Amino acid sequence: MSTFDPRVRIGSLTMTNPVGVASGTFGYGSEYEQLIDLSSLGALYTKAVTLEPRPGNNIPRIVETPAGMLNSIGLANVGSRGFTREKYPYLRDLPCSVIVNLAGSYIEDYCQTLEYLEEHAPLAGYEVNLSCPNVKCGGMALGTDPAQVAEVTRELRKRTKKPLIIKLSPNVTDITSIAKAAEEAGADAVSCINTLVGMLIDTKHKRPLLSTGTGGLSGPAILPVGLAAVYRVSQAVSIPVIGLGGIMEADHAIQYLLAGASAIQVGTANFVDPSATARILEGITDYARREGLASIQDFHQFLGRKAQL
Amino acid sequence: MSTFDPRVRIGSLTMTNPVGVASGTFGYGSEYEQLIDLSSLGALYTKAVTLEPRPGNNIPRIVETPAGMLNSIGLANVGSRGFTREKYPYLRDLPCSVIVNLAGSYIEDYCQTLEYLEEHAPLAGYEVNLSCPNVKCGGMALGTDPAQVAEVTRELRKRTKKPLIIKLSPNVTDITSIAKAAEEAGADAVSCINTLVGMLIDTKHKRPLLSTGTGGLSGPAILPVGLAAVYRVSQAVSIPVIGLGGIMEADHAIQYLLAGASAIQVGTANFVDPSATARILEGITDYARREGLASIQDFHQFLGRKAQL
Amino acid sequence: MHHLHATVIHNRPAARGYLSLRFSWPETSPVPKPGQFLTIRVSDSPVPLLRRPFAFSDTGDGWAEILYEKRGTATTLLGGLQQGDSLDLLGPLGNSFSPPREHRRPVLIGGGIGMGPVLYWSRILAAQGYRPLLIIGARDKGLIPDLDLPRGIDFLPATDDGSLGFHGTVVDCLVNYLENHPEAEHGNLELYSCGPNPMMRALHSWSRGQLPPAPLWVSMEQTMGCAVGACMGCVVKVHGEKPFARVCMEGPVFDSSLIDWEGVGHEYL
Amino acid sequence: MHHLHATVIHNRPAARGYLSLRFSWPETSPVPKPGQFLTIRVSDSPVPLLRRPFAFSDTGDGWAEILYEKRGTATTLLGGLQQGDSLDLLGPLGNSFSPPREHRRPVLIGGGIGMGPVLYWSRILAAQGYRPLLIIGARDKGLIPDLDLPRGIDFLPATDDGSLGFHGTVVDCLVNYLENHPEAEHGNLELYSCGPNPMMRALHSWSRGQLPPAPLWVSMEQTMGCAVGACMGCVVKVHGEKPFARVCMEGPVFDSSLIDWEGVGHEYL
Ligand SMILES: Cc1cc2nc3c(=O)[nH]c(=O)nc-3n(C[C@H](O)[C@H](O)[C@H](O)COP(=O)(O)OP(=O)(O)OC[C@H]3O[C@@H](n4cnc5c(N)ncnc54)[C@H](O)[C@@H]3O)c2cc1C
Ligand SMILES: Cc1cc2nc3c(=O)[nH]c(=O)nc-3n(C[C@H](O)[C@H](O)[C@H](O)COP(=O)(O)OP(=O)(O)OC[C@H]3O[C@@H](n4cnc5c(N)ncnc54)[C@H](O)[C@@H]3O)c2cc1C
Ligand SMILES: Cc1cc2nc3c(=O)[nH]c(=O)nc-3n(C[C@H](O)[C@H](O)[C@H](O)COP(=O)(O)O)c2cc1C
Ligand SMILES: Cc1cc2nc3c(=O)[nH]c(=O)nc-3n(C[C@H](O)[C@H](O)[C@H](O)COP(=O)(O)O)c2cc1C
Ligand code: FES
Ligand code: FES
Repeated sequence: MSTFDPRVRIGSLTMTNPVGVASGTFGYGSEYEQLIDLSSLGALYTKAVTLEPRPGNNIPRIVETPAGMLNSIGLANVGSRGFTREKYPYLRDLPCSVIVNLAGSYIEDYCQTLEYLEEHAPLAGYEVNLSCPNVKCGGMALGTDPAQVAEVTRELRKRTKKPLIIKLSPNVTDITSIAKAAEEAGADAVSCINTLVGMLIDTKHKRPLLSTGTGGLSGPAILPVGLAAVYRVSQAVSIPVIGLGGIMEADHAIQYLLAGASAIQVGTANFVDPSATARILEGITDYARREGLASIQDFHQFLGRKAQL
Repeated sequence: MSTFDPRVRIGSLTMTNPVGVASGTFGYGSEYEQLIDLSSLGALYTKAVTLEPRPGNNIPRIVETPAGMLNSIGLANVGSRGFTREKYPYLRDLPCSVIVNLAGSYIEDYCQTLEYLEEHAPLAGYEVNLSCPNVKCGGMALGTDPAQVAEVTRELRKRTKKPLIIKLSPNVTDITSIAKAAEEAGADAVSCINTLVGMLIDTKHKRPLLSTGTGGLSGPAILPVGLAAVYRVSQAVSIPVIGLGGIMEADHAIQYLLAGASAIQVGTANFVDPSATARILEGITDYARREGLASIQDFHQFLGRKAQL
Repeated sequence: MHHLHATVIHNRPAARGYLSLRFSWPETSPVPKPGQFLTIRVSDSPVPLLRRPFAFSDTGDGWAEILYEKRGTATTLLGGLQQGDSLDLLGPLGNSFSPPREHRRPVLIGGGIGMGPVLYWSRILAAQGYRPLLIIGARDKGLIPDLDLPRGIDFLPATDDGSLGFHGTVVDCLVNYLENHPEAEHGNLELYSCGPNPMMRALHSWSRGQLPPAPLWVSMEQTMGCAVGACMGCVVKVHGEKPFARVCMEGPVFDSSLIDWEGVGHEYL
Repeated sequence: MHHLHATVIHNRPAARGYLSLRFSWPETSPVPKPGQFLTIRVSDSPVPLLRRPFAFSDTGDGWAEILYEKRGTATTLLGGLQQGDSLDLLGPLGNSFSPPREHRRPVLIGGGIGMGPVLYWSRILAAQGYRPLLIIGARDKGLIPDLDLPRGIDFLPATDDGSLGFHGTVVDCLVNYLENHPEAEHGNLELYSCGPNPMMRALHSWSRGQLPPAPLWVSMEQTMGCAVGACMGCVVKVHGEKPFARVCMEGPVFDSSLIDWEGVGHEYL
């Protein structure tokens, strides 16, 4: 059994290990403090923070699908000031890297939110959610156009030296063009994937099962879609790729690392098994030792990841 | 219990009922003749036919995913001449509508294949697969660009009066723009969705589980994605929409009809349960009678399908 | 809140379509309070994926119990569990019923699978010396379990077809009771309810129409993602400065006047 | 080929990790031939999704049997079946072993889960008056079932660790047998094999090196979609004008010289 260094560098930040928890599935950490050891997380990505508070979408907001779930939470959050007041004091003291997930409708929103948080609630870095399929205005279009992705990235880059991670939507024709736009505009990493657009219909009541009609599909059903995205993006950019989508088991996470990811996020699986992250980290570590992989980079030699800088 | 007319009109063709079998999952019919009553099918969509024979991709070509499967068959088929010689005599005499699924790499291929079949192997209509994710050259780009979709549709429209169905890929940013392009260029219907790009990795051997790396994801896992696509497309075009993706049960098919589809196709479910089509047709009929829906159009009143011509 | 693996003690029919599942509950875990719930991961397979929430219907020495209805995939799988099988549980979750104020008389009204928590609450209240009135509504008598209730509970079944107890809805049953028991004045009651939204809504409307209106506590349901307050999935519409409240955190028990009954909509119950 | 619902007659351990599943097989369905297979839908759930293929290992009056290994999701679920349970089957599928030509002596070589079809074939051959030589290879003796073979079969187990029978591979076992039985000349044999690809490939290479080479039939495996020839999913690389042949239609039994052994690759066996 060889030794394995699980650390991951994203921009100026070193995460203690590659296993993070995905935005929107882990609240602001406190919700899970009784269930898992938060210091074992490589990173905690908060629920999206928007400039102003948002109530979120109407109910119902969740429905199960074959091996997955649809959600239309709709960025329900307390807003940047509420975040600073209510969530920041707790998050600041957490023994793991905390990345704030930013959302908004216009580029301006993102900039203002980031500026506000840089000043009032500085944490380890930012993940920029340009791709939430559950918000009508702006959000969707933003993340699907390379030029706009480049612009928002450039603007945010001007405003922070902290790790800036652009979160990619799978609901695009060519995810690699978006990833490249983010890289060229100065992103430190990209994360993919966000949820797929999906829908289910209640045939009894003849209406969608989500109040918003369509929603975001997550969970094991999308594992192959996330892997294909990470594989392609990893061959297109040389900044780190953070992989997610459907990870339930260590084997899934290892697939992402082999596909080119430098770190992974566990989303829906937190709902199903709150101890998923611990299990997954242990599985990755065992695998690396067994296979003689000394670092996360070593996972990338098999499937031709574009060389990292 | 009211009466229900299950017939569906696509262009000049009347299908006896809305339940068809999806291209690539039902061969050329003969493979299933011992298992189901082919006269009970609304339509049989053949495996893709290309101008020249194609061997298909290397093995392995199939792998199971959570509630789905990936395939990279790669348009393996006997070509237009082989089709005419070996498959046509059987298909011609079948007691159900037979739609030939056309594939190729360039617009020219599609035109030549259609011309050849119009002359030598005339069947009920054509479904144009512009969107197979398993063919490297051309195919992918073709189906993702509205201008090219319009062009291929226009060219094929010139060459046939038979129903022309454009099959849409879900791997695009805006499926409605593709559907509209097809409609404006003269398509009689669109069918959606084809498979999603997906991948799985064999962590033991550190390589993709499909020879081609990525492949096409089908099965229940993609049900919500297909439904969202059909719902959106149905609100964008007024030609009939044929829905597919993950249909295993009558309830799934009914969801598609409510979402705006005029007919549906059963794909992967044929592998799982060869009698799925019969079960599904029965379920649709029972539902229509119970709910007092007299025709397929009646399914469209609840979720705001764009009015049909 | 603990994530634990319990062992099935029994899993047996309680009424038509209802089963009672009793399982070990460790001393080291907090004792579940009436109104609280747990979530169960019913299988290791990705289908069904999400944990399913169930309210506690009773607890005892080293055990706890839920009463559930076979409805879909997960509850059908639950129905197959046998003594000795292992159960993946998360709980106790959510808030709980609070004792009646000012020595009001507790009136507990349950319908369908909402029976569990009010049964549990009636036992606890009886043990604390209250004399709860317990009304359980159902379509017919086959849907009302044989309840081995302790003394001190006034139990009134109400069936839609009159096959057991009062012939009519739970609201009519309560009205009828009050008419026949003039001493039990509305102003002296505290109402607790769990059941289908339409039932609780009817109870709320009726209760608001009384003078003075008695406090009514309702235990709400909503499809859940995390059940620990993280996902914002399980909300119900409420009056007040925030438009939504989470069933898993602020609930499941709410003051009925907080609930926006127009916005409850979703008739999954 | 029928789609039918059979009933489990027994499902019991046959060796370490192997089980034998016997089920009803209707008179009205074609009698499965050695080499043929069926597919089973192991659950109604979407996970596992695809039907799983298994070769017949025996048949009898109103029943048929498979021998299987618990490998993953589907086979683990199969392991839970009990007498009286219902089975969703599709079969018999594929081609079958053909009798030896020119009175050649049949030599049957099985390894791992490839045992099933050669066992069945050996019984049929013995019943037809042949004297098959049956070689079963395994890592150790725990992996070789107790075979209740009829008379007329020369059975040679071969284990990697020598814990039962010949100490070595099935090829070495065969070579050794031929050395000790000069009357059994290579030119007078017809070989049939089912097992891991590397084993069959080694057998093929060895056999091609003999003069004259004996015919070798191999039963191939490949992940299947439809199992009825429709999806083109289950192909193997072959020599000849078409580059691929379907295991479910042109196979599973192939003339080993038709197989492109370089292209078999995939080590899932
Ligand atoms: C706080 C709370 C307490 C509950 N207590 C009980 C109880 O004591 N006994 C009992 O029988 N049931 C209870 N339920 C409801 C129970 O969770 C559902 O019956 C169960 O999840 C259905 O799962 P299924 O797979 O069998 O059905 P499904 O096939 O998933 O669905 C059947 C119906 O149940 C609803 N449902 C599905 N998932 C959920 C979910 N996660 N949360 C709520 N509803 C859902 C669906 O909308 C659907 O109409 C409670 C729910 C909540 C939120
Ligand atoms: C013609 C044929 C005959 C077979 N006969 C037998 C038999 O007699 N006894 C027996 O134990 N097994 C037999 N197999 C293999 C058997 O189908 C697999 O072991 C089974 O599908 C594994 O399912 P699982 O869900 O338990 O494993 P999984 O978790 O799906 O996978 C375990 C392994 O089995 C392989 N596998 C998965 N699905 C298939 C599939 N559809 N076809 C082939 N391999 C697959 C995978 O590559 C993987 O390495 C046969 C396969 C074929 C093609
Ligand atoms: C309930 C829920 C809420 C989510 N909210 C957010 C969010 O606020 N911001 C964001 O970037 N992604 C959000 N996501 C997407 C997840 O972070 C993740 O990208 C997606 O769920 C895929 O991963 P999974 O399959 O592991 O869940 C949310 C997902 C779920 C299920
Ligand atoms: C094995 C396989 C082969 C396929 N081949 C074709 C094809 O040749 N042409 C085509 O248009 N679609 C093809 N498809 C896509 C299906 O027709 C269908 O669009 C897709 O599988 C989604 O439906 P499903 O989830 O019901 O299977 C194929 C699908 C599978 C699984
Ligand atoms: S279920 Fe996630 S917040 Fe309540
Ligand atoms: S499994 Fe479909 S062709 Fe063989």
